Amino acid sequence: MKGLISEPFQKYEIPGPIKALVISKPKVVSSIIKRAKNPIFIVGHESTKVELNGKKPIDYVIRMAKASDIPVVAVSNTAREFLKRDFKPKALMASMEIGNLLTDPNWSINGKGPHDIALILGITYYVEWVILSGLKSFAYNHLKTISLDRYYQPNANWSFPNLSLKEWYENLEEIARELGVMEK
Amino acid sequence: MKGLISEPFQKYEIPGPIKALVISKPKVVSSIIKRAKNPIFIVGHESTKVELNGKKPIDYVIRMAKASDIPVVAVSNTAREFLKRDFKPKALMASMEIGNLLTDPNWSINGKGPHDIALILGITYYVEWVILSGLKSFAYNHLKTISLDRYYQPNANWSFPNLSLKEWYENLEEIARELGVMEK
Amino acid sequence: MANLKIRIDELHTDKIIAKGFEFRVGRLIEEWEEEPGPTQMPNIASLRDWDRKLLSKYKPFYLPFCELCCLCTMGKCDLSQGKRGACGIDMAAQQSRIVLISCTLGAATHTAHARHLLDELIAKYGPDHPIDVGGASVYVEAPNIRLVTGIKPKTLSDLEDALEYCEKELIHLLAACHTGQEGDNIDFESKVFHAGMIDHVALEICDIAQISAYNFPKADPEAPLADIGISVIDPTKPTILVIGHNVPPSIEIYEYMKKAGLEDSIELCGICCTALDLTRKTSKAKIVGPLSHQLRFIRSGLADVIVVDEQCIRTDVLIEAKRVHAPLISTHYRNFQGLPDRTKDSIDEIVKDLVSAQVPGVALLDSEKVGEVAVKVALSVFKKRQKFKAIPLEPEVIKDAKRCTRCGNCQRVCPNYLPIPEAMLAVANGNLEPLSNLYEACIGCGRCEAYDVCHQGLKPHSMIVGASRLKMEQDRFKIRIGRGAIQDTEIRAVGGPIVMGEIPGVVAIVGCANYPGSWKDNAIIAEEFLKRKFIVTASGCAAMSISMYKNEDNQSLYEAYPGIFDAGGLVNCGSCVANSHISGALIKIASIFAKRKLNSNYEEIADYIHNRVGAVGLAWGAMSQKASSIASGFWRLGVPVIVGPHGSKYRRGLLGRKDIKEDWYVLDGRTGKRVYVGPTPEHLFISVEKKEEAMVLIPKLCMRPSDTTKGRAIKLYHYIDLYTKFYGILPDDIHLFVRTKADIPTTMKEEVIKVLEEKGWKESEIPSLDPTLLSKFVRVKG
Amino acid sequence: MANLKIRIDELHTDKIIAKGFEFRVGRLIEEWEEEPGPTQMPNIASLRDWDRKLLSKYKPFYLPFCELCCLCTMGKCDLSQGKRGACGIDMAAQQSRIVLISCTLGAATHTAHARHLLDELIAKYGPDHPIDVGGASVYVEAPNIRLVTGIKPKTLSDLEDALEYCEKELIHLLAACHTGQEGDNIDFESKVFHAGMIDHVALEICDIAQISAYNFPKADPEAPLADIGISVIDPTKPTILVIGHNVPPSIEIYEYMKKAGLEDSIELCGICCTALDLTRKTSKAKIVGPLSHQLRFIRSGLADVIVVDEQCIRTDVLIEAKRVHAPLISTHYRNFQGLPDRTKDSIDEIVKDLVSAQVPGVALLDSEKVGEVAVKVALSVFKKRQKFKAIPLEPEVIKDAKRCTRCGNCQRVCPNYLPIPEAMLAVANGNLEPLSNLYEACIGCGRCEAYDVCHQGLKPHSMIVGASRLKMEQDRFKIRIGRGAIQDTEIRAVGGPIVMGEIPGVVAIVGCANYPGSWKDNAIIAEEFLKRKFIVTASGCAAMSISMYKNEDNQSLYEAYPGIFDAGGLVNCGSCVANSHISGALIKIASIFAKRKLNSNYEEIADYIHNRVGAVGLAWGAMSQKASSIASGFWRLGVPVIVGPHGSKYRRGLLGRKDIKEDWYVLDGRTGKRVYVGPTPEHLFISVEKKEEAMVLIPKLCMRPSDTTKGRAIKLYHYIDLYTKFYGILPDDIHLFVRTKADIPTTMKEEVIKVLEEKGWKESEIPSLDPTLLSKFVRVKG
Ligand code: SF4
Ligand code: SF4
Ligand code: SF4
Ligand code: SF4
Ligand code: SF4
Ligand code: SF4
Ligand code: SF4
Ligand code: SF4
Repeated sequence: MKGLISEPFQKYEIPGPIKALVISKPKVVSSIIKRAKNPIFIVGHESTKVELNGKKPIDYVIRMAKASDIPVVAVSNTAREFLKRDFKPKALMASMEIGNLLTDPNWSINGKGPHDIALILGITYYVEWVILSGLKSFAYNHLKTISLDRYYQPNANWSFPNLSLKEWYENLEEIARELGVMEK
Repeated sequence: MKGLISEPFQKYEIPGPIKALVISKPKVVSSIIKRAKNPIFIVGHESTKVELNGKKPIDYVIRMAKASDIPVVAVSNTAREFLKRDFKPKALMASMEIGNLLTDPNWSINGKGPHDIALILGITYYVEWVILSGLKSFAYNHLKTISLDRYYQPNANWSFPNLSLKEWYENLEEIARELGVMEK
Repeated sequence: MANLKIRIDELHTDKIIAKGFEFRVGRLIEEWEEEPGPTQMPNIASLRDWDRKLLSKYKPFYLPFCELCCLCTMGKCDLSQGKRGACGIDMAAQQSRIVLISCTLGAATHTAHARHLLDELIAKYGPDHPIDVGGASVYVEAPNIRLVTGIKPKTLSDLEDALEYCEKELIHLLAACHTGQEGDNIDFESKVFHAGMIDHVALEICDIAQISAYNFPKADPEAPLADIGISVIDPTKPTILVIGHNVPPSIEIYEYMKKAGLEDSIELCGICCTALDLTRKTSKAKIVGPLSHQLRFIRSGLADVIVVDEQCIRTDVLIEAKRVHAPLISTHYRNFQGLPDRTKDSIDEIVKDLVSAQVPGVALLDSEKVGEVAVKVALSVFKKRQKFKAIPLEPEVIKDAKRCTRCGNCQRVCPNYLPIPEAMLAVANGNLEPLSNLYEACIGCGRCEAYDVCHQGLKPHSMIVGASRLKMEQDRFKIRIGRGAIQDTEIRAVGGPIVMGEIPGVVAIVGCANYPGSWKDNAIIAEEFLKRKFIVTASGCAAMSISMYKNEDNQSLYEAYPGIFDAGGLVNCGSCVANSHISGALIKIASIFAKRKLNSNYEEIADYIHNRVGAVGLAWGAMSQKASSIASGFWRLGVPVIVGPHGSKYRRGLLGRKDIKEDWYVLDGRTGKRVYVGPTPEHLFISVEKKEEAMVLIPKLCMRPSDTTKGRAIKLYHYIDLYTKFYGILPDDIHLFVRTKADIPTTMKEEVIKVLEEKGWKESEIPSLDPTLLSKFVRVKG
Repeated sequence: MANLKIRIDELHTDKIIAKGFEFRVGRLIEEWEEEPGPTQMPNIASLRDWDRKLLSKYKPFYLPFCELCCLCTMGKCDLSQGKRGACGIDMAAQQSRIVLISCTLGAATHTAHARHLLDELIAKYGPDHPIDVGGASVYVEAPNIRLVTGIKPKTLSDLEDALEYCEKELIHLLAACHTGQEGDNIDFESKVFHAGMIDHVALEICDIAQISAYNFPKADPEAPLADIGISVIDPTKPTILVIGHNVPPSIEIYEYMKKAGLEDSIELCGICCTALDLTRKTSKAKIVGPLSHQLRFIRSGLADVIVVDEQCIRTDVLIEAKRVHAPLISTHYRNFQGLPDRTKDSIDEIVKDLVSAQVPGVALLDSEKVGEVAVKVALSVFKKRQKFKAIPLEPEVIKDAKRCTRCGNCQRVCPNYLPIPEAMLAVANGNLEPLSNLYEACIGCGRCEAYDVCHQGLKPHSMIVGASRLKMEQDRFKIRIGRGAIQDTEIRAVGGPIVMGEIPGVVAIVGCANYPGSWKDNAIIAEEFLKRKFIVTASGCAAMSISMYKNEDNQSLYEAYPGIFDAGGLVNCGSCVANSHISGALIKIASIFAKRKLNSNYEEIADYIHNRVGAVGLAWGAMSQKASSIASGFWRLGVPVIVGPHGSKYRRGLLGRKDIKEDWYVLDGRTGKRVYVGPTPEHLFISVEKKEEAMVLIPKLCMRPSDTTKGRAIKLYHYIDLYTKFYGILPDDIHLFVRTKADIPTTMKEEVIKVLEEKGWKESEIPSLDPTLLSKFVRVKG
């Protein structure tokens, strides 16, 4: 075993032998982002579904994206929530569409060369599971994936374990903070 | 997560959501055996395949069986090795046959009421995997299974993690010792 | 095709001697006015070029639902990250193989259904019973059959040749899935298309046979309305519940009721397609609802007898029936349920055993017997049986909810991860609403109640239903019964407007009830497009779900909209097998309206539909292997299909790349020139997560290269309008769809031109185009 | 069945007008001397009673290979520990459903193969080409077909009706696997048996068609020997390698070679069943070996052209062919491999493109064209191509081995967890032996070489082969070519001794090459039973493996033992489809020897075989879905099948419980009395881990209720002898098999009686018995 792993949130979504490494510390993520050549952020509807202390996960997404200048793809119907916050996603698509594009090593959303890191948050759990599975099998040569969802996504390269809402927020806050302070 | 788990030795033998608890200390096993009403020991050919310091796993089996008076079923072609050691297994069968019998809550090899604990050692890894899977689904109401094999068997209730030969022997030694000193 | 009968009174040959026998030749394919085209009864190889053409534009994106293969004893094999199995297969080929297994399984199910139905109908109505799908208004009675097999069926027995062809091809397809066969994923996908094409032939055989024999509505836009919903069932009457897809036993129940004068004293109701088809036979039948209602309705205890035929039956139906003491009758060897086969026993004996609960159920493979037994048992059982219920009352729900520890296990096994734990908390505090809010989203799968899931022994599904009594009382709607085919005259009327793009599109809302959210989403989507004057067709569980919703005027959409195949019409074709009328209508547009040769001319027709007919399928709750084969029949015709999020588990999308210009050229059939036409339609198969996404995609996927500027402007209008409505922003790909300024919707000129300018759009000349993907359809003059 | 031809010069009916047409009626089932029995063309329901009878004695023990179900979008569902899926299914039903999918897939593969073959043979030899399986010595030419369908085929076209029946039934079976159908595991198992029965009909169609058309050996016990083994291929000649199961393209290669006078200048060799069948046609063909030799032989670079048809082809064959620069010709649409379909192109063009390596391969669906192209390409390529090799030389192996870190990954992905890391260590120290010791145990799956398995980039499989050059040079054996059917006269001769038990048993060693240990184990087992005067029959890969072994006299077993179907005979029936001759021989024992009615009389024949014919199947390396359907055909006949450990992944055993006396009663057909007969045969399907276990089980599972005391004594002798030989102790269940003292083997009297006494055994009276499981076969006199 190469590191800590966890169990799928939907219990029956059992992955193959290789499972996501658990993000043990938020710093893991921020430093991966720091080192990334061209990260991309994919954000779905679950990012707007919960709220704690007046904040939604989408708020952290925006902070992170701004801090590190990461292009955001708003998937499913999340665009409106971004716009409400005066943040214009780079593109709107279906989760399957962006998944498909990411399998192409020659594609990028910003012309800055292939994406090497995809950050994912807020896609329907089981849909994210299969899309990450698609990327795991068809983009493994050029792309690593990080799920920032509340629940363990075994097909990512890195994922949080299953977290309470509060823990999740703490983690997101910490990542956003780390990115905010970093030189860019 | 209810406890520590491990990964299957044959990497692709992925079990369902429920996986064997890892036997963290040999004592776990000896105390389960102590509490068992009618344990049974199923021993296959891998018990005679390796040797370390002049001892084979079958030697530990015999010590344990004798110490706790556990009936032994010798599966596949292991009988000869038992007899060589002057130990007469209670029965000889195919691993699938004993698996099948154990799904019957009314069956026991010794007329002492149903078996509640099955200790398993030495069946071909992938065969043991599916037999434990059969027991997991069709004997879960009355039987718990413990794999004492060198490699993690996720479909058992308890199993060692993947061990080096030396670690395996140490664990077996310790269990045999604990059973030997216990009152019976 | 004609049936030639020859009677020979005495015959000697060198090999046989026979006396007084009669034989029937049912294998002469009568010539139509048309000579057969190039692809009569195509085999796997015949349409491969066409398939590969489509698949080069719509490349599969595989979403392995499992990274292992477990099909043979060399496995399991781990295929992730470039690994190959012990047989040499890679992940892409494996995923496409699984898709092929699924589609073949689906098509086989329809084919077997057709075989069963046809045998039974021929036995009852004779091989010469005429095919009559819509009298004079439906001259092209079997567009799929004619297109694929070249057969123009006149009688029931004529359908047998088409059916044998289906059986043979499916066996070849299944064989291709064996370990050590095909290795190329695109070839697997081509075989998937083949399975889909076969499937639509089988579907058509089913439906035109039953329409003809049972005199179902014959392409009738004014087919009557029927009752649907749990609360339309009168609890004071003996009730027979039928479940499944193969309607003959249910019809025999009705026939026996009629004969016995019991039409009004027994409730005959059904779940899934058998119910839909039964209402096509008699206005006395009622529909409970789609598959998701199975568990809750059985547990309601209203049914006194349960009769199952095949498909979409809960496999634990016997256990559930026992819980409410309702005898079960299995009518099909595909679904014996372990019950004793009493087909040869006397009716009285069987009735006695069922009524006395000697046996919990019987298998009875004779439809007429089923009719009599079911009615007799219902009458007797009703008297002695109180309506046992397996659903808790509200106080019990509240009491139980207090025991919930909010461990989350139920949510974690729920396919829709419904927030049961939170709802339990509310219920414990006396507020039933959050739990009852799950009523429409719960697909009734029962997984949350499985052994060991809830360590407190709670039954979340039952509690949801128990908390929703008020809702269930309002479960009372109207559905237009399945009208069957589309009339030739309707096709003539709409062909032009559709091909020009003036009717913005045909949306087929079909498929099962595995919805990710409320079942009402189907109706909301349908309403949106009815208002926008699309043609909305429906079938199966989706047709039911559409009805289970009231609009502002407290009407179901079937009451609010006409049943015509025209702009703003809501067309319930019928049960799942009626999907063939939807593909059939598209084929008929090419053949009747555009006069393309129909007989055995698949490529040309599909090429026409793909490039010109703005149609799209939506299977929001697609669940089964049948649904996948139905979809693949549309794919081969080049018709895009959208599925809900659970559809991602079909293991792949067929996605276009609008960013790759090279992919979007067609040939102009008149000049042979390659012409860029933009990404129209953009995808062939896609799963989306939210209904808003589906609604935005529908008009977009209705765009076709052949759209006139007026038509394109209309489609663009709906696309942009829905996009901005849901996303609050203009789409960033408008420039790909606007060819000339005339394509711009007039009411949106300003904004659109701004976008176009940003994108550096330049007007291009659109010659009036005869678009085709295949060079063989280029007829350069001179 | 007769082919009635009628010519009509002019015909008017009310529906058609026709001129000068001729039609063929191929659907008149000619009456034989026998009236049809009760089960002509049985459907799923027809033999359910029989199946449930068997299954009540041999209950399934399910071994879930995966605890999930992933068949529909409501899933995945976790079915472990009593849970049910979203469709209501439980683990037992799910496992049996997967078995049914597997067997249906297997049977469909044979059926599709039959369809393809038959179409091709009819096109070439005409529909009236007579069926001739063995001339006058084989009057019962088609025991399976006759038994199941009631058809007595005289010509190729007569086989078509049987084939249509197979296709139709398989579609029904596949449909039963759809989500929401059958819920009862025993009913699924009954359907599995149905698939198996159909499978043997399809197998028989294949083999008797090709025997008849190609003039393969006709039930010839003295069929000649052929060469087998990697080193029989002459590397100095242009070499064509054929792989697969469908022999026509290979035969056309041979025909073209002959025509061109190249019979001796080209090596024509093959892998898998196509190779076996090719040697039945010509002594010029050579066999490389079973499936496990595919990768190593292709990589040896010896083949200049590779021709694949269908089944058991490595799906990465194109990649492997490219590596050694050998052009690939795919001859079947089931296995396009993504290659361009060049069927309609000219031979010269195709040859040019292949020789110039313009394309790595082509699909060519015309066997005659394949013949010419393959030969021409081989000749050209051989000249310019050196024999590229993809196998490392020994020094390279040693050098590479030094880089091994013994991480164990390769072992952990190997199906047989071969101890590669240890062997690498030895090799690094210059000792190749441990690695080369894996040569016979490695099934050549290539998993250890998959992407990312070895972080050092080592290729263990290639290194094993590279370390085994000496062994490969000794890979040179003799095999008796497939003789086809068993003669009626042979049946008459052995029927009595078998039924009496005096020939201790018929052991069928069949199936694939997924061996858990050395491939030689098959030969060792065969030899043991040949020495013991059993009848040993073989087919497919197992028949090959048996040959790849030398006995004490340095002979292959085919050289050492005669090919007769009699005690001590080693009968290679042929390729996989020749398994039908093994089931056929058992059926013929019941029909020819015991004079049971054959026509459509399945139950009685199966009941006879199950209770009286001491036969057992051994599929030590069973891998495929086809193997599972072949096995299930034996199960329905009541014949036990043993598989090796990988066979546990078929997901269940069918195990008897010798400790439950109640299970082992039969009815005496003469008196109707229930008679305890002991656990004979004890199991219907079991997987065992070690060859010794298989060897002990074989004589045990050959015991039958009808054994005479002499026969029982002989069988017991072998059982006890092998048991003590391998386990060093007497079996503890002898008392269950000894009925009277006369049953005790004379040479073992003393020990056995001691055991019997310990067990409190009492002599019981064995009336001369007419054992049957079904009360309908009791014919109480008076
Ligand atoms: S493919 Fe399905 S059944 Fe097979 S291992 Fe994966 S989840 Fe299990
Ligand atoms: S079919 Fe191929 S990939 Fe699947 S288990 Fe068998 S060898 Fe492995
Ligand atoms: S499983 Fe039971 S205890 Fe746990 S959250 Fe659900 S209802 Fe509550
Ligand atoms: S029955 Fe309803 S709540 Fe329960 S698991 Fe199924 S969908 Fe979820
Ligand atoms: S739409 Fe789907 S779920 Fe509904 S009846 Fe048809 S196949 Fe079944
Ligand atoms: S077929 Fe049944 S058990 Fe399998 S995934 Fe679908 S609902 Fe679940
Ligand atoms: S995977 Fe490579 S390094 Fe590891 S043990 Fe095998 S050969 Fe050695
Ligand atoms: S090729 Fe041989 S050594 Fe390698 S994994 Fe397969 S069986 Fe094991």
